[in-house]
Amino acid sequence: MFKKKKGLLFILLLFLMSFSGTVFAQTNAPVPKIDSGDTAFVLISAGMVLLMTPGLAFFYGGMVRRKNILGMLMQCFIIMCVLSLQWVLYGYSLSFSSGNGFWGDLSWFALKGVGLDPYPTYAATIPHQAFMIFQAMFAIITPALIIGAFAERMKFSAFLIFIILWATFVYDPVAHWMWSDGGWLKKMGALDFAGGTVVHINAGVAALVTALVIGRRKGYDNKPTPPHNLPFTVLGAGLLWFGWFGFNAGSALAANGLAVNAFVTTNTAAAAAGLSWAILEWLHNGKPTIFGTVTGAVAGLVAITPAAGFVNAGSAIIIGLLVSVFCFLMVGIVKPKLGYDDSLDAFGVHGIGGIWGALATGLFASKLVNKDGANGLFYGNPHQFIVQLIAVAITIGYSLVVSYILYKLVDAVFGVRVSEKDEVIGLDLTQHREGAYTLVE
Amino acid sequence: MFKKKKGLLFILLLFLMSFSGTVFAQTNAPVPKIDSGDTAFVLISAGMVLLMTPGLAFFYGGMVRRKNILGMLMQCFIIMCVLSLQWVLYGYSLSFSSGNGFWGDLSWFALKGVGLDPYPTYAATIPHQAFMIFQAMFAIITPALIIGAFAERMKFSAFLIFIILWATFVYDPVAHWMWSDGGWLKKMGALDFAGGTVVHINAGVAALVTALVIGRRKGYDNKPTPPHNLPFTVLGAGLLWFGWFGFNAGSALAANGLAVNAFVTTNTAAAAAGLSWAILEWLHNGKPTIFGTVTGAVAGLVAITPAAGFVNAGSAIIIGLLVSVFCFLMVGIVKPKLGYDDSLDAFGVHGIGGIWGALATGLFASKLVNKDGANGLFYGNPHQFIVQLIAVAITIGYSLVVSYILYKLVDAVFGVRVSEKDEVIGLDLTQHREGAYTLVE
Amino acid sequence: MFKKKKGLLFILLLFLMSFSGTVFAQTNAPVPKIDSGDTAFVLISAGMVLLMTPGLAFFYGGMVRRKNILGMLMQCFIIMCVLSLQWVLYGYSLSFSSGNGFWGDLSWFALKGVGLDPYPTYAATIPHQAFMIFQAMFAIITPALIIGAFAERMKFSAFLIFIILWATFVYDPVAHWMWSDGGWLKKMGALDFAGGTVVHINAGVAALVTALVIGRRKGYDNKPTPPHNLPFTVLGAGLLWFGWFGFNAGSALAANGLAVNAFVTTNTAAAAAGLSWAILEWLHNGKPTIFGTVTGAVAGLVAITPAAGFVNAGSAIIIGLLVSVFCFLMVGIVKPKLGYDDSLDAFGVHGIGGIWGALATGLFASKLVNKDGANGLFYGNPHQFIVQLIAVAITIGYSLVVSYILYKLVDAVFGVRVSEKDEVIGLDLTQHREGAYTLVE
Amino acid sequence: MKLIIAIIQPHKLEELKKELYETQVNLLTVSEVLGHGRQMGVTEVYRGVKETGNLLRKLRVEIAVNDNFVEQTLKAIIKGARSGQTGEIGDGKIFVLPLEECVRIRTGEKGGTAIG
Amino acid sequence: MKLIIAIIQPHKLEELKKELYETQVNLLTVSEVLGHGRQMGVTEVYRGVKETGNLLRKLRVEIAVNDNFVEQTLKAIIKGARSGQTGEIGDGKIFVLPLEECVRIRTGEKGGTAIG
Amino acid sequence: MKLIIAIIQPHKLEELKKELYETQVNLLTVSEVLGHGRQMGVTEVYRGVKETGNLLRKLRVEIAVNDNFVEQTLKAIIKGARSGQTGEIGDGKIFVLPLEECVRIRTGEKGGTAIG
Ligand SMILES: Nc1ncnc2c1ncn2[C@@H]1O[C@H](COP(=O)(O)OP(=O)(O)O)[C@@H](O)[C@H]1O
Ligand SMILES: Nc1ncnc2c1ncn2[C@@H]1O[C@H](COP(=O)(O)OP(=O)(O)O)[C@@H](O)[C@H]1O
Ligand SMILES: Nc1ncnc2c1ncn2[C@@H]1O[C@H](COP(=O)(O)OP(=O)(O)O)[C@@H](O)[C@H]1O
Repeated sequence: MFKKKKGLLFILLLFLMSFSGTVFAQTNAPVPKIDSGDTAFVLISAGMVLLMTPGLAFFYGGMVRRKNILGMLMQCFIIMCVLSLQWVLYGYSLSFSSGNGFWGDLSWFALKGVGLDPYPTYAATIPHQAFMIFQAMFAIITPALIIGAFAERMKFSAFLIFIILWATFVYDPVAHWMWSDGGWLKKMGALDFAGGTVVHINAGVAALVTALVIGRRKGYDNKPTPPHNLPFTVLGAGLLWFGWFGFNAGSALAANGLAVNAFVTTNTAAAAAGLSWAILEWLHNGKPTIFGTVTGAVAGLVAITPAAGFVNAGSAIIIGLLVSVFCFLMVGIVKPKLGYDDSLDAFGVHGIGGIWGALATGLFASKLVNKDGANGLFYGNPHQFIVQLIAVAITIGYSLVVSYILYKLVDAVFGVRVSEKDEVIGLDLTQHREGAYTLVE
Repeated sequence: MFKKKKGLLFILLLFLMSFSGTVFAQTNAPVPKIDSGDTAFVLISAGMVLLMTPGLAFFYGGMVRRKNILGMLMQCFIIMCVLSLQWVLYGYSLSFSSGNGFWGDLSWFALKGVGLDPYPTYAATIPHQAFMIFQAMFAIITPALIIGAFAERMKFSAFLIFIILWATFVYDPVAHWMWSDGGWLKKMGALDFAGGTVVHINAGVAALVTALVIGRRKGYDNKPTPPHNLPFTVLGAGLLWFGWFGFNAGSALAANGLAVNAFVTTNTAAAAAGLSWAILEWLHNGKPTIFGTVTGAVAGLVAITPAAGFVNAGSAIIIGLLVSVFCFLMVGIVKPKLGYDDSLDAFGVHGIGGIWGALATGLFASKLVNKDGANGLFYGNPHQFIVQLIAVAITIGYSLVVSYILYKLVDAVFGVRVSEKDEVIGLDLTQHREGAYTLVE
Repeated sequence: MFKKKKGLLFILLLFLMSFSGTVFAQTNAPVPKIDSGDTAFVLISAGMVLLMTPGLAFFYGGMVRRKNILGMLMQCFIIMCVLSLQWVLYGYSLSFSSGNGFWGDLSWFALKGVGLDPYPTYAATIPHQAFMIFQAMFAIITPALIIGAFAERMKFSAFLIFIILWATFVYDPVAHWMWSDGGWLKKMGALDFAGGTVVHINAGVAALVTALVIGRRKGYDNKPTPPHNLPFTVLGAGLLWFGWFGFNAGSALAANGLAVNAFVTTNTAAAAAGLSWAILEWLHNGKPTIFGTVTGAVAGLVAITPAAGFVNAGSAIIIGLLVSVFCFLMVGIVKPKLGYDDSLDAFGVHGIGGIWGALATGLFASKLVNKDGANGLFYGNPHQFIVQLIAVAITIGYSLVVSYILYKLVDAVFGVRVSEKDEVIGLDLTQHREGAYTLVE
Repeated sequence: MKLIIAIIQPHKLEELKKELYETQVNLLTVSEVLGHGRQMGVTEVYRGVKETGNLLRKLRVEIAVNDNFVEQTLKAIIKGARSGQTGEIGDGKIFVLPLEECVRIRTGEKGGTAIG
Repeated sequence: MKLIIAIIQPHKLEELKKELYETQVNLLTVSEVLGHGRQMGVTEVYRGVKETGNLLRKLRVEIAVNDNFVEQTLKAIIKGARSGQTGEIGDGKIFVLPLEECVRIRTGEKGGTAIG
Repeated sequence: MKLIIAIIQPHKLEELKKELYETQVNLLTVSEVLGHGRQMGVTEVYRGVKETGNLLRKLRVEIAVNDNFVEQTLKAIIKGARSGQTGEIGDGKIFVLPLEECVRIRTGEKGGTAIG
């Protein structure tokens, strides 16, 4: 069976040599001016966004039971691996090359023509590949958000196939609609600064779908199982907050005033939401928790994502304060009532938070903050709110349907859920044959 | 009780809408030149400083007993939330608007007039809001340093009020004196590059005060309780060291030679102090410990903070080597003798380290390093040492008195210390109703 | 014995004052133009590389048994301390000052003449000290890589001496040959973008040597002891991946297209290698593991290090896919057969990965990517492959011999290995008199 | 009085407690243990090398009861800890030890009344 | 010989040890357990949902003693482990089991002399 | 039947298991404990302050056997757990308790047959 492998590698080799060639074409094209400050900013930001996925791994990993943490970490890391490759091979092309209304073509397959000179359509002062790799980090973390929904019970093989399909048929198209040159949602005037719809609604809805179809964990009684290591969850939240500056401010694609505005609103919304959640718990349960506070902070980061470059700090406070109200209701009250098992609240936080954020952008957006943006309802432009509403509805609808289809497909072919016995023993031992901690030494 | 909340939110909404308006004024003001490199540097630095607070949370969290770690993490995170808001609402205005000798006025309330154009008085090449948010991170971590003193026994509600009051009546004024345009300590010629007095002495003294008035932990016998998770402490130290580059180098507010000097001295002092502490332990206890080494490194980072942009690497080594001597004596020998319970040595490290750093700046500062700085005693200017001495004395005195008053005030109204029973059960369960780790699964 | 200390400190003081003086000379030299973007990029990158050492500490620390984790963390942190000082005192001078063919002279002793103006020979747009401190981080992490080989059984004192000697007599010279102006390996045309030979082969070979001479751990039966905390290992891997962007992209010493290329190839190779390792495990053991995946990712980062600025993303994929094959064979099949105890596979991953990376640079390098680079075998220049081969051979040979000599020397004087009893009790208690976790509270 | 020690599968604890409560036995002490029994451990793999970890996570449940409670307690444990109808290898064991004395620290009460 | 098992509040260990030493009993074995007794657990809340964690952290202390030591050992345990004068719910229990044999691994000694 | 409890040095577990298997005893339950015995603990130092941590990590091994197995089991434990020929302080103790009943949860079998 090593033979198999060898053959496979050989084919790859041949194929990739061609790939290698492809960079030729572009590197001696005419060279527009690269700004070192902007390039530094976008590259470091890309690094910070990359760090968010390990951050998410610990944010989620701390919440599950001890026997499943490696499963969570593994799913996040394999996503970093597989989608990094998917992106440079065809994901970026599908998402950002002109192509058709639905998605891009393969003209940028294997980064053909995606070189080190700026591609002004997307960013005039940084190398095209800098924009590409920055976007890659978004393509990585988005599917990773979903895994919170089906935590502790999904077969690794099925998960892997599902994620690749989802990235290709859900993420890439939606990114194309919203962010690519001539994407129709963008044309329609929809605003999404750093991914409220493309990233959070998209992933959140997929999370809801998968949670519903895969079903509840064995013995789930509408209560979260106590997190096996809350400090890990807090660590993850800290890394997420840090990385989110790259996510939102970096989306300005330049180290300018817009980036600063996004940075400030991001921090402000996270703070407001974290505090808001803590207060809600205080009122509702008598005590504020760190688990709630970090959940709120993340919800705030989610909600400000589409708005960061369009609203001011004041609006960021409102967006933050309210997102926790909505998410808290969903996570703490509605979900237990309905009884579905969105295990780590991927929908409750990212779905709900993303929807509120996208709509809030339609309320609070202001040309005073970003003249290339638009005014929202509260700045006298109700139309923008409608547009946002439509963009949200479309993203929800599309992600809902296609995620469902993909899930069913994978389930039919591979079977998505682990056996009850394996679920009881835990994913670490059954899916990966390793244990997270030694019990006796 | 959700009604209450709704009402509250509604009022906030109205209030904040006005806030929203305020950004108008400035965004179409004339635009001085923003430097993308400097802006990138300050923004990323701000992100790195933000990360220091979770870092501190783990640095402290690893030292406490298992039943109290969430309490530490929570205190750090809620500070991130509350003070981020305090800062954009009025903290920045109180600290940096001209105002009077004591503190600023509310002319920048809710960032009114604090826009995306440079404010040359503070930084000519980056948006004013970039300076504001960079400073915000300092306002966040400073109060967080204090919590090490009253760890494992303070009521969360009382803590929260105390911290807000302290930030408003201690941090904001002192920051105003030292860093604001026309602050009288600055006028007097006191040097504090990145916060030796404003941040570390200020917080360290408040720590001493609170430790003394809140009293010893139940069963404290002048010995540190064994840290429940030293790796967490080391992780925190690693994140602190990393973030401190943003803290000190970022304080140059531009990516220039000064920033480089601060970066180099910061790394050098941390290294010298870490090694020095290890050697002291070796001589004194026969073995060097990782706990001691990271404590020393942090002490070194503290000590170099006020000096980073005024001294050279050679001086940084001396400052680093000596700070560990002073802190080690305080933490390892004096404290146990005196028997007060500065539980995690917030004073022993930040107070002592900050004092030494501020004075050392008066010894080693050199115009060769920073022509806008001053020469210290060893460069033929004894006057500078006197000035530093005065600045230190004033900061100590002010923080001592006001921190005491605020503590007493909060204690009178809310009662600061948890019940003995709650202390025994631990803060995680009693203050937050959650547990850090599952014991049996 | 405190007297001893005092005396020692006093001497240091005197000595360092002179040092302090030395900065004089340079700070009023003529000032070439500093680019803020490049400076920001290199400084932040330096910070990211610094963070890699704590990252490595956790990567390794999670793998050892509970009784030895502090030992690993301590070794990494003390290296950060000692080598930071070694570097500013004489390491940088030995490595990068012109000197002779073997290594530099002491003309830059104590940073004499290493100032805040650019030193165009190495980097024309950033302060000389920025280049110096960026390089410092490489000098720190390289020896830290070795400790994985003799984990859980080396005396701390002996370790400390060994590391200082190794840094001085192995790292500094090899860095001089490859990277210094007029270094003979460089002159020979050898390519090493960010340290495949200087860092990874160098450290990897030293690891093999020490593993062989220090001997197997008590009770080692050709099986890895189960990692006591795999999540820590994953956390470390996450921080390493993040920091590696600074390591490789930062090595462009400017925020330009080259940096972007290095950033993209780095991420791509890590991803390909992580996936490749997982697939190998899947084929070979039936299940992919997170331990394997992160090991693969690190191997990929190692392999791309020398190539990052010379090859394109396509080649990065091949380099990544193959490095895992080689390392997997070494770690999973050859090592257990041979039965030597390279406890954490410092050689198996860094040695093998570095060798493959250095050779692969000779295969895939292309002037289309970097016109200042060279073409490799697959771009019609077999000569380059030969050159790489020679550079690899020389590095292996030199590191092998000198590491062995230094080890024997230290062993003769201090005795390198802890007593069997201490090994059984663990390094944390016996070498540092502290415990990582409380068992009962 | 007897001290009953049951080694059970970790995920059976909730069921076990339910069953015990229904028989008025609701005082117990639980700890985590590693067990080696007939059940085969999962082979773990670290860096490509196989490890037969033949020790499995179990829970150790200690219950002190009066003699007249022993029978129903055993029944309850078996009911709660057995996998399915037939049971599975690894379901564990119950050990019954004679208990000479039981003291309630709070009150100093001794014997049968202290047990509950 | 008897094997005495005491389930106590975690924070009482130091006091307990003090008391025991004063009665020349200074060999013991401690482990962490979760206990379910009369004492109510604190209700934990995760993401707004309440969890009645009715299992509480306790320490399990094992002490093997010769018969003539049993009384004073029990006294010492009660003295050290009881909260205040009156004691509190949750202070725990002591179980005394008959111990047939005791062996010191180092020497192979058996019986009463091996116990100390 | 007897319940044998051995407190041993952690690193001796593998050897102990080997010895036990050779005497056909291969069912056991292990847990981590802290022990205070004659052996002196290592003095730990935190931030320059000394801590006499006199509790040491040990493993607690529980083995239920039929009476005719007791002798060889004790021998095996001593052989496997003793350090070197002479043994060292800290090697631990073995306690033998009478075991009245043993039940296999899976099958409900009782007594001697259930033990194995
Ligand atoms: N004789 C014994 N002594 C001590 N512990 C035992 C004994 N027999 C079983 N156990 C414990 O019970 C657990 C389950 O036993 P196992 O043999 O796997 O179940 P089954 O008897 O149903 O096959 C084991 O893992 C071990 O912890
Ligand atoms: N019958 C019993 N069997 C096993 N463990 C018990 C029993 N009774 C009490 N315990 C242990 O003792 C601990 C304290 O008991 P609890 O009932 O809370 O104290 P009190 O008896 O003072 O009310 C419990 O948490 C449990 O671990
Ligand atoms: N009388 C006892 N009761 C409970 N545990 C004991 C007793 N004697 C020894 N132990 C346990 O055995 C361990 C080893 O005992 P120790 O006295 O150190 O060994 P040795 O008897 O060889 O000197 C102790 O750490 C403790 O856990």
